[in-house]
Amino acid sequence: MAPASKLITLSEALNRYVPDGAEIVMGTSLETLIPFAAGHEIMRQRKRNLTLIGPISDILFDQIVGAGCVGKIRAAWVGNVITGSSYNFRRAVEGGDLKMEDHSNLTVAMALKAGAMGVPFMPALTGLGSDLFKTNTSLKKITCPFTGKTLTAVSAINPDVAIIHAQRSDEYGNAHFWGNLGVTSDACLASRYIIITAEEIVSPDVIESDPNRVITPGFRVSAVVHAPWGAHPSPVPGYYNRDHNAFIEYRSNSKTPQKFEKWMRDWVDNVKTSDDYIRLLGNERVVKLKLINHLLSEPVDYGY
Amino acid sequence: MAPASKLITLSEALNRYVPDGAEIVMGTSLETLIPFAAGHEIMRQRKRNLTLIGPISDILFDQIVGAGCVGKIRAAWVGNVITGSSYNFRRAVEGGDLKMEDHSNLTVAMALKAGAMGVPFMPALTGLGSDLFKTNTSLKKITCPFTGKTLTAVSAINPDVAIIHAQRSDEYGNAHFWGNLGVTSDACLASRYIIITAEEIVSPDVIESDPNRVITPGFRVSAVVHAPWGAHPSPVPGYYNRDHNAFIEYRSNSKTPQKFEKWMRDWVDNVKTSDDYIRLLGNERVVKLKLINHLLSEPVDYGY
Amino acid sequence: MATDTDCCTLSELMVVAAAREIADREVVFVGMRLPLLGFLLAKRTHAPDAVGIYELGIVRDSPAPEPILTMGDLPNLFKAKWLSDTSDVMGLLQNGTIDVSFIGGAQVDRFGNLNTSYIMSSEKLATRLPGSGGACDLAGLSKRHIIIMAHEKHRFVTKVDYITSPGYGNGAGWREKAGLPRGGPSAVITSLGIMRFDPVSKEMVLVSIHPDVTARNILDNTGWQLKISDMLEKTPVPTEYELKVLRELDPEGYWTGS
Amino acid sequence: MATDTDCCTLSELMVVAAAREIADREVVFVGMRLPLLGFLLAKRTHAPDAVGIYELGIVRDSPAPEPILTMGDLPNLFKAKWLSDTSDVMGLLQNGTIDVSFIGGAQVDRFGNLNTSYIMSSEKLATRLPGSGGACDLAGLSKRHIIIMAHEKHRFVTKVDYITSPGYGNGAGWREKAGLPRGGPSAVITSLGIMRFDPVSKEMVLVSIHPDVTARNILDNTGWQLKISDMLEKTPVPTEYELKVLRELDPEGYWTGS
Repeated sequence: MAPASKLITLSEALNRYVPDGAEIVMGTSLETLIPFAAGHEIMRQRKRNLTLIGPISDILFDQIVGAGCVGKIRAAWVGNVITGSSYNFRRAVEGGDLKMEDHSNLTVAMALKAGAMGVPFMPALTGLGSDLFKTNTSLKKITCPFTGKTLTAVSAINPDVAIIHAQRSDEYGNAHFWGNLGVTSDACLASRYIIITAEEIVSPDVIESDPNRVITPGFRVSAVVHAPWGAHPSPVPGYYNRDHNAFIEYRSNSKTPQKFEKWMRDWVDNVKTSDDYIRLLGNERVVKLKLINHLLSEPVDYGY
Repeated sequence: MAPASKLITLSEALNRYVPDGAEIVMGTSLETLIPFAAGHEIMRQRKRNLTLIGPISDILFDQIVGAGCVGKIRAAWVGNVITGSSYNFRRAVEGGDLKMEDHSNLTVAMALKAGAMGVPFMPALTGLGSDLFKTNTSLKKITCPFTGKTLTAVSAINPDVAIIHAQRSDEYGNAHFWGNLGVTSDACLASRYIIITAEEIVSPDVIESDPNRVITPGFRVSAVVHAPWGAHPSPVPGYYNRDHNAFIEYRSNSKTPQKFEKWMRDWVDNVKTSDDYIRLLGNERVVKLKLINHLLSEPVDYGY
Repeated sequence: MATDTDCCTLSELMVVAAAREIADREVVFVGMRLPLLGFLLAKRTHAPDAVGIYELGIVRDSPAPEPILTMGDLPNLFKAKWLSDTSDVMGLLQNGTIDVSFIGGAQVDRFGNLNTSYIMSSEKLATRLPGSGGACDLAGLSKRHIIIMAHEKHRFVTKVDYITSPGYGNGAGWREKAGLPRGGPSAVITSLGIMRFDPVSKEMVLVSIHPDVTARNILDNTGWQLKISDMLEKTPVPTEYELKVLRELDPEGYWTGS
Repeated sequence: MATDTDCCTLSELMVVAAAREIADREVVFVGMRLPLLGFLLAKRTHAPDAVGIYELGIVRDSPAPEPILTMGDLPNLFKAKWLSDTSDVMGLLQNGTIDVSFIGGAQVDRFGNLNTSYIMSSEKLATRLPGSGGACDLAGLSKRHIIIMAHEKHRFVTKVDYITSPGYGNGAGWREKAGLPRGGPSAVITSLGIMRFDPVSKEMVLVSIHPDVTARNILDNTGWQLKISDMLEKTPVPTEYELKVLRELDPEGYWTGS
């Protein structure tokens, strides 16, 4: 009675669960664990007319926009966390090629929580007095039935797919996720399909030794992909630090459409596997990003 | 710049943070980690006119009701999980001495989530078609501003105090909590004061080695109490199993007010400290309840 | 009246009937007491890949390693697939992920409405019961739910005193009008037989009679003129294997003893 | 125009001014870039017991063990007091637990409304900026917030093109009418000086001028007739100790270099 393995390749996972026009939530823990490898596969597959959802995305959304895959973004912030504005995104919005639904971090979190909880909206106090209401039709003002006060109602978001990069997963989709959690849990529960990309594939025993560390129930997960260094250049707690230089370099490599094209050829299209990517990074960079100061969690006992 | 310790005695904690008339949430992980020791101190201090809040309480609420401390209960279920109805509660409601606000587990969870999120209500699909609306004025029917459908609005609950039994805490209120989590996190964040009773007081190093395991931020905690066996007879993951016999015995020990009086004298009023309680339990029982089959969590690395 | 039969106790018969309501791979919101055993039995027999969800914040897809009396027992947490918040698992229920759930009842009416809160006697409160727990949530939000209870005339009433857990209200269309997104009771397993609901009128219909019980017994113990199916069956007795497993799950007969 | 002074860079001056807005024991919602450094500096100097909340889901009360460029850097997770969900920490913000927060801005108006979304030019979109992130939340829900930005005429406008993060709207009473539960900007720290808000009219008032800057410079770089306080001060330069700590926090001068 062994259940079926969900372990497939990145290419197969995105072929199967991300059709053109899909609504995808990714980058759910904000600055950490951003699924860059999966994002790059989306670019390689030349998906079209996607809707990207997330609180902030650091530079990943900018890259997918640059590849021409995106029709709409529902997010709080799109840019480069340490350098500011991002160029593909600016060009696309300013040129009228990209629809934007403007959120705040709290409204994205509430939209996904509504999706996860199976209710059509969540109330919030944020956004009042702002112009988000002008550029986001999924926000409405309502009157509280108990207090009579004005509230923001945030419409539920139920993405087609959540793409989550986790530290370790078994082949059935039970994945350990640690560090800051962002909106990851709600994003998974709100989505129809969940794709897990993981630094390591481990035995179910490892995962079962700590069920509180599991990010979403495995029976809800559709595909598991082994993707070492799959969140580079964002940091992965337990595995590697943030590669600041990659973010600084990307800024100049995306300044013009021509420069971006070259960057995409080198770092996306010419990369077929995790091994290719790690080779391209180079040993020196890889070694420099690895953890030096370790801090292991004190065990807890789940016995009886 | 060492912060002030919050470690005080159980008696002091309840004297300071639970005045007569207070609204208290407890039993937040439902069947596990129920703060019996704190509940018994409430009884010893002969608090009056309390409001008890929780999803289900197993027999703890029945005991506090029996001691005459309670004016109102806001809960989904009050009874004895393995034997059914509980007698003090029945007597009090049937005699008109106890007000009841009838919830479901989901409406309690949403009321506390609204409290935690700082919004006056949360929407839900539950309760519709039920008579909960007749015996719970904190539920109202509303129309969804996006879909036009009927929803249940659950009014926020912001208790005066959350009493949480945790496995281990440092003296500053940073506590590790594991197993099923129930409504514990939201109950803490919704409450004005938080009292942690813990099986063990540990050094901050232990807690800092695993910040994902912390149940609520320590700066929000008012008091920390060392209370070994403080959740008996409910189970504590990592420490001891459920004492089924205690629940079965309590059923007959609470059948009449006279029997309950005797039970309370023996198990509450004559017990002053954790040591008294453990002595009363007896070595044989204590040994039998301890974990035999251990399962330690696989460590994770929080380094850099 | 039904009693224990040659082969098994009445409780064993009911638990086995409950287990058979679960199909393999279904996602089951497991309640307390008899339903808990029914789920564990189904997992060990015909539904090995069923997933169990517990309102405490537990998801597991393997049986607990040791007999448990209630869902919060530590063996039920051991090697769970997910330990989380009540609101997370209630979200799974509310968003339509749960195929089937089980509810015990104190009072039920012809449309499967359940009361576990207040029993009235000439307009005055006679008995305060424990209340909903998760039952109201399960009855409203599962794709279907199954009621398990003792079959006695004072429990099977024309109209319940208080709707803790909605069934079909006053008949067809009522749930939709109330705003419930899905679901309704699909079976009532009692100490005498099994009832289902007419797909059009939503009224309870007797479909199966336990060993040594007659239709007359059941009508005498039901507070309204209970409809009887044209295809009335005998409730099949547990197989030897089912009984063997069940007795491993409840070795002391706490739940299923006579 | 202000430039780096003898003692320090302009960015260092701004970060030190930001740090001084934090009182000890306050709960601070820390933003990205300069405010992040300001918080870390305050912790290491006059506000050792301040608690930092980060929208990623981080609470910490000790400085990170190593310089960090952004809040998601792993040293900022190391020995954190709490690692949790964004909605949990946003709940702390929404329920009134946050004393002070910091926001960067691209365009601000006389009532402290901020735009980090759309810059228009003759009714057409000229520049798309990154958007709110958590800024709209912080501006709406902290007990007070502090704005940090470059002081240039095209950024200091009579009316912002888009309100990403509400200040005082069009003046007294506006926030209350909008339904905001509390808060408003308490200071604007720029590359030229420090502004606060008139307690009655809620209009921005110049209160402090950086070294080597004149009131004339500031008025010339402000798109409306900026009010000047009767008690106009000179912004105090950083102490040696503040500078020493700051240079440990940003050793390569990524944020605070000239």
